[in-house]
Amino acid sequence: MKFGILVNEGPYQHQSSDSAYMFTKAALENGHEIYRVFFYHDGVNNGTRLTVPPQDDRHIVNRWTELGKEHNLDLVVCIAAAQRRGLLDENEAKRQGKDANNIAEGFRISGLGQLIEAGIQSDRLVVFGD
Amino acid sequence: MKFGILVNEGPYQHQSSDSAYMFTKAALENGHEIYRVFFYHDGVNNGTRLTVPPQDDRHIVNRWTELGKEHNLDLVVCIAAAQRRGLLDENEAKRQGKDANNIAEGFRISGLGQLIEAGIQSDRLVVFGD
Amino acid sequence: MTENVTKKFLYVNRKAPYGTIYALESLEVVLIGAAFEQDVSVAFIDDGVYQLKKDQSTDGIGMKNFSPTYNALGDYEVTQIYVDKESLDERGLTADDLMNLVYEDEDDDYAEKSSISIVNRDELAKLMEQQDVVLSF
Amino acid sequence: MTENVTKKFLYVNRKAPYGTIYALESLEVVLIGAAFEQDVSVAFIDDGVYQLKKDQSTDGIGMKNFSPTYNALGDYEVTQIYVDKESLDERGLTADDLMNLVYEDEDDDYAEKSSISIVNRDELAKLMEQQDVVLSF
Amino acid sequence: MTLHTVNKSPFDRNSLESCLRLARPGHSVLLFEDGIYGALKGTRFEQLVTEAVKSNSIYVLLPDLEARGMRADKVIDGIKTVDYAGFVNLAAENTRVQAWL
Amino acid sequence: MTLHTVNKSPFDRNSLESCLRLARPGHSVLLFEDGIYGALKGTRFEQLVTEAVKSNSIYVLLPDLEARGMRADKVIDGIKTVDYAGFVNLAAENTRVQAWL
Repeated sequence: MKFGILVNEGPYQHQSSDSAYMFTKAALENGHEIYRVFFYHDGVNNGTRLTVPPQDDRHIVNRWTELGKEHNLDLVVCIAAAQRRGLLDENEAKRQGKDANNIAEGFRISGLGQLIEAGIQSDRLVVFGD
Repeated sequence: MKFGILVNEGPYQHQSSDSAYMFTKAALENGHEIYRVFFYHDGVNNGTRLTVPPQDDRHIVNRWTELGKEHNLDLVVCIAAAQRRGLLDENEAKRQGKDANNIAEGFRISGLGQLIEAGIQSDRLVVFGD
Repeated sequence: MTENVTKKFLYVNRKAPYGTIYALESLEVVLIGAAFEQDVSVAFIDDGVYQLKKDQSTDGIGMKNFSPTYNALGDYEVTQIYVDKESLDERGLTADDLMNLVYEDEDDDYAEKSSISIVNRDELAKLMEQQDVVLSF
Repeated sequence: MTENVTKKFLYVNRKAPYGTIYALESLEVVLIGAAFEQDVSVAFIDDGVYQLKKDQSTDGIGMKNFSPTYNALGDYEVTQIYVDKESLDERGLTADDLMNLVYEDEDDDYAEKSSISIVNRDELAKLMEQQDVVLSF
Repeated sequence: MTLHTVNKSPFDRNSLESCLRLARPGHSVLLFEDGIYGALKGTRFEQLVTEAVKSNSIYVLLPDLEARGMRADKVIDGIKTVDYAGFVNLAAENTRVQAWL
Repeated sequence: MTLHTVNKSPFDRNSLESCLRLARPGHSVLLFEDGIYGALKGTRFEQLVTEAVKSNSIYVLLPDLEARGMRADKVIDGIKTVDYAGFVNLAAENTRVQAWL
C-alpha cells in the first residue's frame, strides 16, 4: 500500500516529527511504499542541515536523510512555508539574494501542489502535527 | 522599570513572537527599559536571517533587528536550543564544522545563564509562549 | 501533472486564526488544491469556526488580515463549506456572525448562492466518512 | 557575573514530557539556574505532574529518557519541589506513582529527605504569590 | 499582586481554568491572543469568567479582540479592555507576571 | 471505516472529546504521543473513554505509553495496545486516517 505522510511541526519541539519518522520506518519495514513525505508549517525545519543535537540524543534531520537514501524517499519541503521560516536551498538562496542556504541532503523544496498530489496518488495520507 | 522578555516560540507559527515584539515596543515607547530579550525553545528561530516572508506580511526577524538597533537591545539566542534547531553564528558554525551560518544581525548566541541573569536583573520578567 | 483521478478531499480546521498560523496556511492549501479539480469540502469545527467570523481587523496586531481571502473560495469553485452547529452554539455564535461566503451557480443561471452549510453532529460525521483524503490543520 | 541579589524563582511546569520538549528544556533551565544561588522552587501542575511519573522507558520511541535527571536536582540544591494535589487526583495518581526525589539535609546530619511536597490549591497559590520571578514552560 | 496572562482559547486548552483556579482574590488576569475568546459573552465559559470578575480584575487586549472580529460590546461586563501600553502598565504595576502557557 | 488519531492529552486539549463526538460507531481511534493519557484508568476521562469503547475500537500506542511510565495494565479494559507496525496496519486496514490536531 502507498502512504503519503504530512509533517506539520519542526524537530525537537514537538514529537510529531519523531512519530512521523517511526511510522514511515515501520511502514517501509512492513512492505509498504511511501509515496512522499511532505513537510509543511514548521515541519520545514526538519530539512535544515545546521542542527547539532546533543550527542546522546537522536539526530532527527540525519535520520530522515538516511531513511530517504536507503529507500529513495521523496522528502519535500513546502516552499511557501520554508520562505517564511528561513529554510533555503542553493537556488532559492540565489533567487532571494541570500548569502547562505541550509537545506539538508535528501530534501527538496517544492510547491504545495506536491501535497495535493500526495493526497491523490497515495492510498492513505497520514498527518502528524500539534 | 526594567523588563526582561522571554520568547518561547518561533516566527509565524505562533503569535508569541508578535506579542513579545508589540509588548517590547510598547514598553520602550512608554519609557521603560528592556534588560534583555531571550529566545528559547523554538524561539531561537526568530534569529535567522534566511526568512523571506510574503511581501504583504510583516518581517518578524527584521523587525526585531531594527528595534534592537534603535534601542540597543540585547537579543540573546539560547545556544543549547539553537544547536538542536540549526541556528548558528559564524563561530558556532566553525566550532561545529558546519559550512554555513544563519544568524541575523543584532542577535547573539549565549548560554541559559543569560536567562537567569535576566530574571535577576530585571524588575519584571514577561514570558511569551505556546 | 497527475493521473486523472478524482478524489474527495476534506480540509478540517479546528484552530482559531492569528494565535497560530494553521488557519492561514490551511487556506493556502485549499486554494492551491482547487487547481487539481478534486471534489473539495472544507469543515470548520471547534475554534475553527472563529476563522469565519466577520469584521476581522488586524491593524492593531501588525499581522495581515487574511479573512477576505475566504471570499475567493467561491471563485476557485470551493463551494462546499461546512460549519459545525454545536461549535457555534457553545461559542454563542450564529450564522449572522460569519462572513457571507457565496458562489455563482453555473447550473442555475449564475445565481449567487451561499457556500456555507451549518451542519449538526450527524451530518458532519457522515460527511467525514465519505472522504478519500482528510487533511487536518 | 551578576550583582549579589537573591531572588525567589519559581519554575512552573504544566506540560507532559516527550509530546513536546518544554519539560526537558525547562529542566535544563532549572539545572543551569541552580548555579546562581537563588531561592529556587519548582512546581508541577496539570499535565506537568506526568513529568515526575516513575518507570519512564523511552526505548520504543527513540528519544532520550531524561527522567533520571530529576534525581540530580537534590545535588544541585533544588529541594523545593511542589506537586499540585488536585492535578494528581484528577489523573488518578498518588505520591507512590512519582519518582522519589530526595536531597541530603546539611543541617540535619545529611539525612536523606524528600524534595517533593504535595500541596493543595491554597498552598500552591500562596507559594506562587511569594515569588519574584515566575518562569512558565 | 500578580498579573496572570492567558493566551489560549478556553475551548482548546485548560490554561484559563487552571489560572482562575490558582489566581488569588485581587489578582489581575489579562486575556490576549486566542485567550480573548474567554472574555466574550454567550460562550460556554461565560459563567466561569463572570464569577471570576467578582474577585479578580480581568482585562482583555483590544487589538487581539478586534483582529478576531470581536468588539468591546461583546465582552463580559466588568472586563476592561487595554492596548499594548495598558498590558505594559499592568505588568509594571503588579509585583510579578505569571504566564499560563 | 476511519482511523482517527489523537495525539494530545485530554486534560490539555479538546481533541479527544471532539474526536469521540464525531467518530461514528465502528470507527477506530488510536491514542498516541500525549494522547495516551486518555487511555488510562482512574483519570477524570475514564468514563468518557469507557463509554466510547462500547461503540468504537480504541487503541493505544505502547511505545508512547511506556515512555511516559505507564504500563498496559493501567489501560482501560477493552483498549488494545499496538506498536508502530500496528499503527501502520490500522492505517492500511481503514479507508482513511483522520488526525485530530
